[in-house]
Amino acid sequence: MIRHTDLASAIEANVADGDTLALEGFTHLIPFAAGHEIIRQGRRRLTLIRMTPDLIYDQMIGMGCADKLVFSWGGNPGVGSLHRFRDAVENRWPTPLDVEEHSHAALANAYDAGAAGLPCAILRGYLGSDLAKVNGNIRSVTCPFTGEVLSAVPALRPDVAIVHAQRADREGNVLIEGIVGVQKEAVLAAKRAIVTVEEVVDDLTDVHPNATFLPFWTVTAIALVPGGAHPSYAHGYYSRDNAHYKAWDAISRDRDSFLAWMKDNVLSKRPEDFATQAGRAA
Amino acid sequence: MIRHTDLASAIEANVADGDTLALEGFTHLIPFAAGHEIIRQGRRRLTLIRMTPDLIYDQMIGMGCADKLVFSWGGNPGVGSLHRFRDAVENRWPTPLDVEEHSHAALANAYDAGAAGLPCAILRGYLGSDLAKVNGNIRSVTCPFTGEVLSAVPALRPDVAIVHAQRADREGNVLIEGIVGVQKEAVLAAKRAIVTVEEVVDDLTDVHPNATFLPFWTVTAIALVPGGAHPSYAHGYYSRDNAHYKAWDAISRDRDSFLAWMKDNVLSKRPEDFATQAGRAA
Amino acid sequence: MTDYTASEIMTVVAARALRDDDVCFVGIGAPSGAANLARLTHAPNVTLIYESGTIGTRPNVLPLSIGDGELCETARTTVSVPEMFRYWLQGGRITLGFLGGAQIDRFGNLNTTVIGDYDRPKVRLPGGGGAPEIATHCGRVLIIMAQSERSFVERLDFVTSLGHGEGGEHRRQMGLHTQGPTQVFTDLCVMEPDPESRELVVTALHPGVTREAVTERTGWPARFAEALSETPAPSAHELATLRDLQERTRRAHGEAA
Amino acid sequence: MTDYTASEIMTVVAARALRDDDVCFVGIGAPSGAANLARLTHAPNVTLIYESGTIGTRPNVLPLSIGDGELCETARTTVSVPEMFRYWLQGGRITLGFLGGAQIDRFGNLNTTVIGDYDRPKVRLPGGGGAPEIATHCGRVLIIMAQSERSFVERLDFVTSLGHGEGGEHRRQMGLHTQGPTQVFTDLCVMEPDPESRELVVTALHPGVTREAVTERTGWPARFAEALSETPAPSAHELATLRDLQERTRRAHGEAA
Repeated sequence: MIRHTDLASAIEANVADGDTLALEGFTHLIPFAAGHEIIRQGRRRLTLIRMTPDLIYDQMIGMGCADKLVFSWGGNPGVGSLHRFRDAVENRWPTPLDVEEHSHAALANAYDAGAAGLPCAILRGYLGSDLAKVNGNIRSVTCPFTGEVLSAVPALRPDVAIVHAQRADREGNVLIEGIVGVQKEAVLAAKRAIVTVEEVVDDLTDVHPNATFLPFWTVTAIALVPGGAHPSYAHGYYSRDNAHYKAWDAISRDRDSFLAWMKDNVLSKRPEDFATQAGRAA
Repeated sequence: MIRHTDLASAIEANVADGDTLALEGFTHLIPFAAGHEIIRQGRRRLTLIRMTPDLIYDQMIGMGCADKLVFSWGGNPGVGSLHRFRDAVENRWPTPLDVEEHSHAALANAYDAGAAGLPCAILRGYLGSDLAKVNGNIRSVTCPFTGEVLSAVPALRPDVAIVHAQRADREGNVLIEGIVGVQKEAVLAAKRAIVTVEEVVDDLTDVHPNATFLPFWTVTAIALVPGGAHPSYAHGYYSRDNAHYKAWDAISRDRDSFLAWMKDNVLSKRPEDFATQAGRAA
Repeated sequence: MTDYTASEIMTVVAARALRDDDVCFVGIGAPSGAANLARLTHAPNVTLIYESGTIGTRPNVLPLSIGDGELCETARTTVSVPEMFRYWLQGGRITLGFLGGAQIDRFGNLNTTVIGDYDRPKVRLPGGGGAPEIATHCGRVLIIMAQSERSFVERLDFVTSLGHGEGGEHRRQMGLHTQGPTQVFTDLCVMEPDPESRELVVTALHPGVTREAVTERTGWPARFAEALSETPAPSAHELATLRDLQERTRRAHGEAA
Repeated sequence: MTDYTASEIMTVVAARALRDDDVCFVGIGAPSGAANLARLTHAPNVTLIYESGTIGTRPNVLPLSIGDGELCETARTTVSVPEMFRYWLQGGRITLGFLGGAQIDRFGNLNTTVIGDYDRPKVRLPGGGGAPEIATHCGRVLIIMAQSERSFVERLDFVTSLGHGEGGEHRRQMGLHTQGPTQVFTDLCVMEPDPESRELVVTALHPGVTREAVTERTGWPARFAEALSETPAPSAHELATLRDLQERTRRAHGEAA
């Protein structure tokens, strides 16, 4: 298998209509370039999993890629609503969107269980919350030692996990530093994993022994996409574009302005354009 | 509370007869100095938890500190038996020893569950093994989604966790690097935590963002004991004394030679002697 | 220096409730402002934790998101998100949680999920995020919400996060040993649960606020404590520190455009 | 160069069973020697994992323990022990496990717990350690054990780790999708499970070893494959590499005194 490839080939080879996808990155290292490539390739009927759908899933939902969303917090952080997500749930535009809604704790545990090869996760969760009433995937188990009733959620096992990372080496090992989120869990829980990176280096021998590290044999494809997390950010490379997150509120509020923005900034662009967008030299 | 203290005071204030203790460190960073101090202070009827009892618990068991051992692998790594452990189980010398025996996977999960505030851990474990027949703390739960029967073990919640670490700062934050084992889990699962360290530094601001780090408010007492892991080792400070591990086989095989060695090397020594033993300047 | 906004006094008064030895799980928005104001004034040693995994963070500007780079760069350590929710929150290591919501009821239960019916909502809100478990696992919970009849409601459309449930010993009966909401800070007043019924009672009015104003903006029959006090106005130091922080924040977020 | 010990040929033949793309969970002792010999000869890219959390380690000398500093210093990364057992082993990321034991039965089940009765054992052995889950979660399992009638027994005193259970489709019926023991390497021969019954069958004799010698040192009626072959003797390169490794190891462990 060719591990190092270009982003378009990586998506084409690994993401099919109807797949279950997890594009992860908890505020940090959100794989925007990969999401845009999926939109350009016109994937449909995807089940999208993300703790925080963020702008990337707002865009994919608004462009009609998804028919189901598994999530735990669907807002524009510090700004307000995700208008495309709301429009899909409230008005079924551009297409109806099923939602499976959890808490952060439950989804984090569900990724952990997926990585750990378990069928489900148990947690002290959802106590007194109505979420368990509207989500059939929130069940319970009884502790065989104390009799305590714990919440249970199914392990997440996406077909494809997609993450953005700081660096990969030639062999295909990947390094993630800073806010590491649930990326390791998402990759290890998934059948296939695509990683976009800021940089490819000769080797990764000089890193901290306990850094978050994905060995080459856990990764299906790696694509070099400098700036590929913009308007999210890459610790050590570029900062979060908070102004863009604020601007998204107005862009996305209206269907036409959203579609116009997507045409200019996604459909007619290429992965290489992210380097400029992130304020870095191409 | 005085967080920085000397080892004798830390043990005296935090370890009582009958307590449940976890001295952890997976081959690396085993808190030998703390174990020796517990022996010198004559603690009795302890329940000792460790994945690998190693020489430290062989010594504590042989000196009559414990009446129960919770463990998963009780050998001298790469050498053979732990003779004092065997003598206690096979011949009840110097006192009978209850054992609660698990696999590594189960104990690692049990520490994890303890740190995570859960009453039990679930794992795909013990399949086809007789261990579940002789240990009433190996039970099962059924996954409410797939119907799969999973093993369950109770979470570990020691009264005291004791670990050795490379560095602490004045405020009491602790850094562990290299083979990090289950130390973070043991500390977070325990009611009280004692940490011995190679070095106390002004601050720990220059460390990797994702290094294993225990904030000061998770630690009860810190004692500076250079060399305090010898004959185990401290990554970046000194190596494992493999020759001593080999020599232990002959020392410990016989009750009298064991007692003589303990008298000369533990009962009549002080924590300060570890610096020399570890081959470092005092 | 009595010239302050309703939002400023809400933040300042909430900040005062943090203790120097608290380990605080901070949410974005008003909670983040209040928590950092506390750190910059009377609680310099408070440990601030954001759900992105950053522990002991000391941001120079307020983050826009829960995971801005500033949080990691100034943190003592950063752990993975599963570890944050498993070892630190569920593990009982957090003394104080901060929550807000679109709707609150008289027992401090919160709705951040939907307005209207869940399956065909009038307004789809962001959802629970960390809140359902923050509400049950933190030692105590502070709530910050601007007050209106629309948000302080007789009955929630959806219970996202537990407050005192149906009141009384309800939390205890569910097996919880944490305190739940101990104070609600609004732009008008401070409310605290009655020790027995756990119904929220107004214990302090902000300077110049009348009982009538509070009653009018409360969707249930507002109750007032017998010993109703007046909130001490923000001090010059509190206000200056808050405004400096917000001004630094505005500049930082604007510049990133 | 036909001058080698029984232990050497056991290690060399086991080493040959590792593939360059294997991810191998290595135990201390003979497995560690065999796995590193493979890495230093035909499988330079093999990933070696030790249960201490070290992933992709390339030790210059053999570790005495599962967690010598050498392992971490030469590893690509080191994870916590819970992560090792949860994400990597139970997560199904390990293609190959190496086990040994005090007793083995004809279906490759292993005892490393006790000789005699569990509650009043004649010999208290070290116990299971990682083995019970290595046996079930690795893609396939190799077993290395010096052969004797005392260790290759009709009936185990205690089943610590599952091999093929009671044989046939037993593993599959338990819900396992991993292969279990695929080869047993002894100082006399190589055994492999019969494809149907899963009983261990001798498929190759080491040079100079007779069927009678194997039968004598097997506690059950030993079976031999129809196409019984002779193990190719260790090559000069294999032996020299193994001896260099062991000599470096002896020097390193001695010096630490």
